Amino acid sequence: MSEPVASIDAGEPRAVSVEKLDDVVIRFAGDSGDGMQLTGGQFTSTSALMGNDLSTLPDFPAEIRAPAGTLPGVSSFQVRIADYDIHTPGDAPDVLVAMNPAALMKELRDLKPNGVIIINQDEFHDRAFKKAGLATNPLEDGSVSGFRVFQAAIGSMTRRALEDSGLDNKSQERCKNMFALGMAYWLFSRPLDATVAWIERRFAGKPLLAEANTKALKAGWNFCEITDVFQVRYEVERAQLPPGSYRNINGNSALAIGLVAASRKSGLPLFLGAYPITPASGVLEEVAGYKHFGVTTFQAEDEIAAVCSAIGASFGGALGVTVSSGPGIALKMEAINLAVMVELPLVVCDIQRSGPSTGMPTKTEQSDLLQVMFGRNGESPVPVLAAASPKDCFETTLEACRIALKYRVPVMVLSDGYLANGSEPWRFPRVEELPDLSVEFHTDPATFKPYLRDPETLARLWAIPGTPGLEHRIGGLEKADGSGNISYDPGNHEKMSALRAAKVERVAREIPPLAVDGDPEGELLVLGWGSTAGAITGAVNLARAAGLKVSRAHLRYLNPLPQDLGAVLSRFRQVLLPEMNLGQLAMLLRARYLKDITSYPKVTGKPFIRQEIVHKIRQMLEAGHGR
Amino acid sequence: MSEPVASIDAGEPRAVSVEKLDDVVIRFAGDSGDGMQLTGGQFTSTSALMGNDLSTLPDFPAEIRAPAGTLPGVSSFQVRIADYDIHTPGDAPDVLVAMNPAALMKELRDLKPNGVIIINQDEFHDRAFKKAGLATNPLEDGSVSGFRVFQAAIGSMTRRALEDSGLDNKSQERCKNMFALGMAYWLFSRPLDATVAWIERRFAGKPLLAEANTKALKAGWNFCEITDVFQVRYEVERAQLPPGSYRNINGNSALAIGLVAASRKSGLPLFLGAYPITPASGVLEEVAGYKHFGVTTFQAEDEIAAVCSAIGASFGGALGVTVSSGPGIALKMEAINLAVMVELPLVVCDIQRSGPSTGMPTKTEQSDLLQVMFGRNGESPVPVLAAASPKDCFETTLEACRIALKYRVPVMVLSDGYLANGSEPWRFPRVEELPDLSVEFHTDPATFKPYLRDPETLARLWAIPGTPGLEHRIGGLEKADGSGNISYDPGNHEKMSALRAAKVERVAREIPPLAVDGDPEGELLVLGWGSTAGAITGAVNLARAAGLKVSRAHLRYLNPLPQDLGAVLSRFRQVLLPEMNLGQLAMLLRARYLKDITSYPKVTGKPFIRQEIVHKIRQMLEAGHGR
Amino acid sequence: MAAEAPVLTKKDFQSDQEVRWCPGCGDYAILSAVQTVLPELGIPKEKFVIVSGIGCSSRFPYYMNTYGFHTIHGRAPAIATGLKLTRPDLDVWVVTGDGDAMSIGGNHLIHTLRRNVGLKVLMFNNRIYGLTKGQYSPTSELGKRTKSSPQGAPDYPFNPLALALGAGATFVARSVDIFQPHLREVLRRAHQHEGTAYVEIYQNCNIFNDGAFTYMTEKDSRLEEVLYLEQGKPLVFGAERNKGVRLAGTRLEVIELGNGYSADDCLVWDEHQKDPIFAFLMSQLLPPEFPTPLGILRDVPLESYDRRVVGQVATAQAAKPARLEDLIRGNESWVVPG
Amino acid sequence: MAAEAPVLTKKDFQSDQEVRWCPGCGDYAILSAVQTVLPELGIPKEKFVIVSGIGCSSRFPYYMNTYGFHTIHGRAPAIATGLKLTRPDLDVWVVTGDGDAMSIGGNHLIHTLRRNVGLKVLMFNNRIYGLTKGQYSPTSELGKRTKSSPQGAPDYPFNPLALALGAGATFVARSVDIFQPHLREVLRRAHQHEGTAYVEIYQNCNIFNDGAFTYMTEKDSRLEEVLYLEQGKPLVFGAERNKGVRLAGTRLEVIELGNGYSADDCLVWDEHQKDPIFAFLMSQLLPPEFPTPLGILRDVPLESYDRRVVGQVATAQAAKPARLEDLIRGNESWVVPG
Ligand SMILES: Cc1ncc(C[n+]2csc(CCOP(=O)(O)OP(=O)(O)O)c2C)c(N)n1
Ligand SMILES: Cc1ncc(C[n+]2csc(CCOP(=O)(O)OP(=O)(O)O)c2C)c(N)n1
Ligand code: SF4
Ligand code: SF4
Ligand SMILES: [Mg+2]
Ligand SMILES: [Mg+2]
Repeated sequence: MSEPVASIDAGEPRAVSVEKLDDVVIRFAGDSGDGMQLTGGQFTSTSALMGNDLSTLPDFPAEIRAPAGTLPGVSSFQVRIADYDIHTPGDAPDVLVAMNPAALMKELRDLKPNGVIIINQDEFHDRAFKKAGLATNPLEDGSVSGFRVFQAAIGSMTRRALEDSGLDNKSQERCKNMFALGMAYWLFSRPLDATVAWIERRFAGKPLLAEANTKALKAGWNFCEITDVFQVRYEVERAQLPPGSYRNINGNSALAIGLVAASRKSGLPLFLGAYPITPASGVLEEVAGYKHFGVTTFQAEDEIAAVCSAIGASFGGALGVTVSSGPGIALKMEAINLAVMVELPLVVCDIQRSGPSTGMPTKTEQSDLLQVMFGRNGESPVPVLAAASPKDCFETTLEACRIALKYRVPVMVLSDGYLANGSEPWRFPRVEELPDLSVEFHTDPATFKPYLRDPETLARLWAIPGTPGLEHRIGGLEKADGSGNISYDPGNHEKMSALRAAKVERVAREIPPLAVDGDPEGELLVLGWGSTAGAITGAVNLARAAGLKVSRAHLRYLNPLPQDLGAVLSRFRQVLLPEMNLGQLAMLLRARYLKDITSYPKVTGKPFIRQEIVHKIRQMLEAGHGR
Repeated sequence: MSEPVASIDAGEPRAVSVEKLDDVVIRFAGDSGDGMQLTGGQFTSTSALMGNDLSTLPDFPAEIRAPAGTLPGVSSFQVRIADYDIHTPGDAPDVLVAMNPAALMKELRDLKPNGVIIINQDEFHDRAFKKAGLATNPLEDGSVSGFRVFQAAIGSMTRRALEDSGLDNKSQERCKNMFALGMAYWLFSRPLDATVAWIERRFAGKPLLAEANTKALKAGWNFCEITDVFQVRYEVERAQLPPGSYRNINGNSALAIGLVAASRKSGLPLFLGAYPITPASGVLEEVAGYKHFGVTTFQAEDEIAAVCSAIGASFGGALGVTVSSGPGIALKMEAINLAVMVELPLVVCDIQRSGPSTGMPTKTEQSDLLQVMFGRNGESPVPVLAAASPKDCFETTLEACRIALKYRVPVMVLSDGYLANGSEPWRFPRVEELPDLSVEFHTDPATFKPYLRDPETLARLWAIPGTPGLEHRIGGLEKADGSGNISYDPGNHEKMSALRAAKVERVAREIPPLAVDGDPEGELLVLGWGSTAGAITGAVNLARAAGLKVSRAHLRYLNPLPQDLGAVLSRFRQVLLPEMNLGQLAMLLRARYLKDITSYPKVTGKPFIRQEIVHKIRQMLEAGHGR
Repeated sequence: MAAEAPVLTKKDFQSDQEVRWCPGCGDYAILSAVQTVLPELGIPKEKFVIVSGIGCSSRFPYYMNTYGFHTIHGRAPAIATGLKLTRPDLDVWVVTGDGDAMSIGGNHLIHTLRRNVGLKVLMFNNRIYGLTKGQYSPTSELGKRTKSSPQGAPDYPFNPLALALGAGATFVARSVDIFQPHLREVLRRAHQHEGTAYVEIYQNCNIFNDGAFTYMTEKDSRLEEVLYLEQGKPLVFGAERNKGVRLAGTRLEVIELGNGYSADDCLVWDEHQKDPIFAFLMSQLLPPEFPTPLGILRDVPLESYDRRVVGQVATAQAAKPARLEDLIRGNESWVVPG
Repeated sequence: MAAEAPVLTKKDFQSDQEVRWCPGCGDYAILSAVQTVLPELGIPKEKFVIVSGIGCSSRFPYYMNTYGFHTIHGRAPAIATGLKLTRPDLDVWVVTGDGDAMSIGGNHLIHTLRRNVGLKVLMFNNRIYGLTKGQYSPTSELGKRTKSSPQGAPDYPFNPLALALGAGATFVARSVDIFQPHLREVLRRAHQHEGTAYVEIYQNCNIFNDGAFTYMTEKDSRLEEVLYLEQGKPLVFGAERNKGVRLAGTRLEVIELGNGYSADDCLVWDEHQKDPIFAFLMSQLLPPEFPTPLGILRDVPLESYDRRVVGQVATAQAAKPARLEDLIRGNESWVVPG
């Protein structure tokens, strides 16, 4: 072939030099068939093993395979690596790998000024421009001015490298993501071995494919080594993370493992009833692979059957769990209310996505808080916990299971699409460090009444079928306290309503005091919940670095709220509450504390970026000073 | 027979005298098979025709036919009649008609001191005491001391009166409620003719039964006339009600008729999709009888199908409506969210009952407010209206339909078991007085885009299938404003979320200023919503009569709230908000206005009684003065 | 013999709750039959669980002195499935009504049947919504006038047995509330079946749909109107046993025996036929043209869903050690030294 | 002739939206068949409405230049029912998948079928959940390994045709995405049916369940594996037309013609048999033992639900004047003079 395999548009040629970076954001973008999720995942794993701190943000199209080359078909994976403790996948990429014109055009707007673009030049031709809806070649029409563009014929070079691989053209072409990954590894001075090992695991039994992928990976690396396509090479040192054992983990995995851990630590078999839905399906799929832990998964006919089966399992003495996303959670509410009434443990995980209705299923949002708080008929209080980061899904889930088992209540766990798919290094605990969740079933007929309560937790006795002498009936009708008989007595209903509320309130006794990062009092507190934790932490750090005085706190417990939250809020003149909704937690806090919380809503389907919050902090501090 | 047919325990015999009452509360109580609902209903109709103001409170057992003679089997009907404008069925009965010992014992605790009890003495024997769970005869063990007890052998006298009726014993016995009604008519000086006419209508085609019932009614009346069982007879004059045409109506009927009226005034066919559930089934049953109005009713396979069918009907250009109660509403939420997204009119009526879960299905509560506000995934605002009294169900429903059609949104109507079954006189409007609800479907292809909006209401164009040239697609995915094409654009989602919220907020422009009854500012405002209106009005009137200074306001619009509500609240130092829940509206108002609303929660399955509220008013005023 | 289970009696299965159905309701008879059969099964009382939905029929668990769960409308099969999957040691019975099972709960019912979950499902068919006071149900006849269908129901009813067979039911039977010995025998047989046993029980609601089944329950018409299915016997019925059912091509026919026809011309009943064809044929015997078949329409052994699910867990457990530390650590981990 | 409707073409039914199924997906072929048939039906374009649920298949309406409603998962039949009851003038088609129709939407589907609502239901059966990326569906084979069933699906699948027949379907048919002439003919026939027309369309999901139907779609095996149902013709199949299907007692059998058997021994197909027995027999022809029947399994005329419901309204309107003032006034009213 006579076409150039690489051409360099980046100013004067220089010798390769090594530049040290403390923090860099890379986004891999291509067609959904291009394997960008795998590429990003491997870059992440390798960087994790190298000891960087990191954070990732995958972004899929809604379609399974949108027409190749189109804007809706673009799939991207952003990863930020740093030599220090970071909290978000980064506001804007420093480096964009764009496998086709659609990917370039879709992602370009996010790129930092003077950022690096690596282009698969094979895909930059008229047909591709048309598919991407472009009238002109973006490389020539000024679109990329202000960026540093590197072009390489990634596709054709891959095919050339695999000429003798025994694979057909299409399969050869499929390896081009490994070629691109090899280039990225060279550019960021990463070793290939972890990915080579992964390729071997993944294509075990398919030696041709394993070999081809490894070859493509190395070819990409060698191409950079040999051709001088880049004149600079970057290094990002390992981060100074607290000592311990680490792994990389995404939110859905952390949640899944949290469930298994809760089962182990409680001694109860885990039962997960679920119906597939984006972005929650991964939890079912992952737990289905953990059957060796004595776990039962049930792919139900719908979300109602899913939650009902979990309630049935709880009745029998298992740890009953269900997982879904917004529309599915809406369907489960009637049954969750049954669990409230019969006072059985149940854990309901809501991996939130952008709504209302079907909304934007692959996009993130935190807009189900009020739904899980209030979406049931009657007075129906339940504890609500939210995970702060991918790894925190583990601990939050474990804690939710603990509360459900101890207080015999359904507990809602809020995660979201951003946490579910995003990943970060996790300093994982040793099994011995995990809390003991063991429960006791009642067995003594002499002291048994179905609605006798533990005076401490107000939990009712849990007596499971099969226990001789404790035969009893429960159900959704109002129960007489103690006996559990059906009761229409007005006073009893008032009492039971109060008991159900008090039981949930009692959880607050166990909530640790709210940790305030920064001064414990002052002008401005930025308060967050759920997946905004990273962006808020990052933003507050940036603001402080810019000399602003601002404190920060994060809520895991949304119901009940920490006992000292009111006191904490009262110590700040202003409170800023960024949420990926239209102010749901702000409403709850305003009602509870009559404090004029400033809501900072965002509903774009995208997580907050730090600069947005920094900007708001600055505004509020200025307004505060102007007072 | 030698047994006495009536014996009088009421002190010294006196000649019959007529006493004028301005206000009296009568409760008919008996076994569920005893026909007490009919008896009460007839007493009500007759009193209404006599021009009394009145208010009723039926109370059924949860079982269809609980075992005869037991406490859970007691069915009662309370009616209050007055010669002035009243607002509740009364706090405590003055007169109790008890057809058996269970009825006596269940209702006795509510009776006013020195109240009148009329006993069916045939049922006071050992077997009956046992069924009612009594160890002794309540007439002899001191239970009824402090009351004025009148005994009559109602059952045996009825049978004797019907000896020649040609009916079997059982059917004769069944007429004893008419005998009791006859006695009540005598005691309260009511004419028999309306009930005689009603009997004739009801038993048209069954002349034996018609005759027997009439005979029993007259026998009861004659018995009092002849035997001097009562020495006093009461009269309650007609009330000074505003001039106009009146009828008696319960909440479910008013709601049903409101729907038909909305259909007529909008020119759209009414489609009601529903699945039976207490206490909402009556609406479906009643509307099913109105097919001559071109109304379609659809008894769906479940609540989800019910609301979905209504959405389908709306899509086709009908007035789509669904009705249910708490558990059923929970099931509808996912579909209501679809209507939010596709911006089609829909009316959802929630006839609330006591929850959570199955709860106490035959008891009342207002605890679905937060469910209808927030029980959907994502940001999903909908207008919420609540009816204040049985008759107000008409106007509130009509208004809900108006808003749904004008703004193209699902609108929630809150009623409850108390309103559904309770009745009061209604000064009904003339058809010409009803608002015009007509809508225009879009027909012009040149100016059509599915999500083009009316700049005033923000409603999108409504173009119905069958219109040439306007073929288009809608659905639950996020839509680009204007074109209605699927859009994952972050800015568009933010814009559409804001638009959906703004559309609902715009309704506030049409809400009349909040009417404050009493001083427009001061120490204490009692604020209410929904069916507490009567009790609050009555309580405030009582409090004022006792010299207390207190104002009152009532909310029909719960979302959006009246534009001047914040200003009104700010004019009072204290605000008391009685609700049949644990403070749901109070929470919303506290969050919105940061005002320390005092919530007065009640969850007993029973409506407020005036004295409870008066007591609270007194407390708050005293605390206020002590400040 | 100290370990031997105590002999149980009907009384052991009666709870202390007052039975609150209407006097005369067919539910009483069914309760009595269940309370009679359960003690005979040789199973400790605490191993029984009755799960129900909502409806008059669904009040059933309160009256049984076993474990019981009165759940929400239509969802009993789903709740029972979760229970049975985690507690296959329990004997789980689902009690439901025609509305509960086939209106709101239709989806869970058909999925339970196709999966063949080891549950005994007793569907009390009174062809009406009892608890909500008399609206028509999915088994009410076309044109039935009820509160919600003043002009007559516009819906064709389900054929509950055909629906179950179409969904893949492996055990399908029908009996009648007041046919006590027959009902008891059907219950025993249901209990013996490993997978889902679906039993339709005709039940008289004397308040809202009185006499729905008198055409076949009255003493004098009973023998003419009922076809008792007896394994291996020809399909013969009638007080004089002078009528039979045969298959002519792909059509069913009633034939008069004696007029050139004999019992040999009748179909010979086989409840164990592997495919559901014969059972489906029986489900199509509808009055007034045909007698109403009672008994076991289908009883085909098939591994239950719970056994398969539990088996998968056991296989996984045997194949792989379950070390929580390994799961937490994952495939790739690294150590940051202290 | 000015009033005559303009002649419609396939193009008229193509919307301006880019089709976003995976390249090679069977949905393209079905879209093409529908876009070909609809213009032939002599109905103005604006009278067509396509209602779908959620799934890859349910994206269908976006690509049709008719009225369309992409609703929520499983609920399309319920939404379409409301539409059809109020707008019987419209030609309403429901497009759904095996998960949408038979998992979450199973209840609405069976109730639509029993009521016989005048809807055309096209169920794209790819035996997988496509949109959520490859979990097993209620039509996936027992033991199928998918993301959510790493040890193989423990569920027995539904037989979609048997389920529909059990629910009382009056029109049941099956075709295949790539058998275009056959599919088009089935669509035409579905359209002619007054009540619910239920059409199962085998559809290849080349991403998550590629080749699910190749056993019968491949050119060389097609004739051996497919039994085309032809009205009035014996059930004969095979490249040499040397095999047939007969009923032996209550059991189906494949017979080799020529070996003592002829076409006369085969069942003669009758899609119009009033009871669903013959259709149910066909639904039991399952591979590998039997050929897969394609075509119309049942087509029995029965008044549609919408016609009955609309008829009741008309009857009521004819019987009684509808004066709103009378309704508001009720039976008993009185006047308080001014
Ligand atoms: C979600 C929900 N919808 C509706 C109801 C009201 N409801 C209770 S029982 C019932 C029908 C009962 O009919 P069936 O199952 O036939 O039982 P039966 O009373 O006839 O025994 C209905 C509609 C409810 N309790 N919950
Ligand atoms: C209430 C709800 N639950 C779950 C989902 C997720 N979901 C979308 S499509 C689908 C299954 C699709 O399968 P099928 O109907 O067979 O369609 P296909 O994609 O195969 O054409 C699921 C589970 C959803 N959107 N809504
Ligand atoms: S209403 Fe009918 S089914 Fe219900 S308890 Fe009474 S008789 Fe039985
Ligand atoms: S995932 Fe399967 S069904 Fe969905 S579009 Fe792709 S090939 Fe078609
Ligand atoms: Mg029933
Ligand atoms: Mg599918």
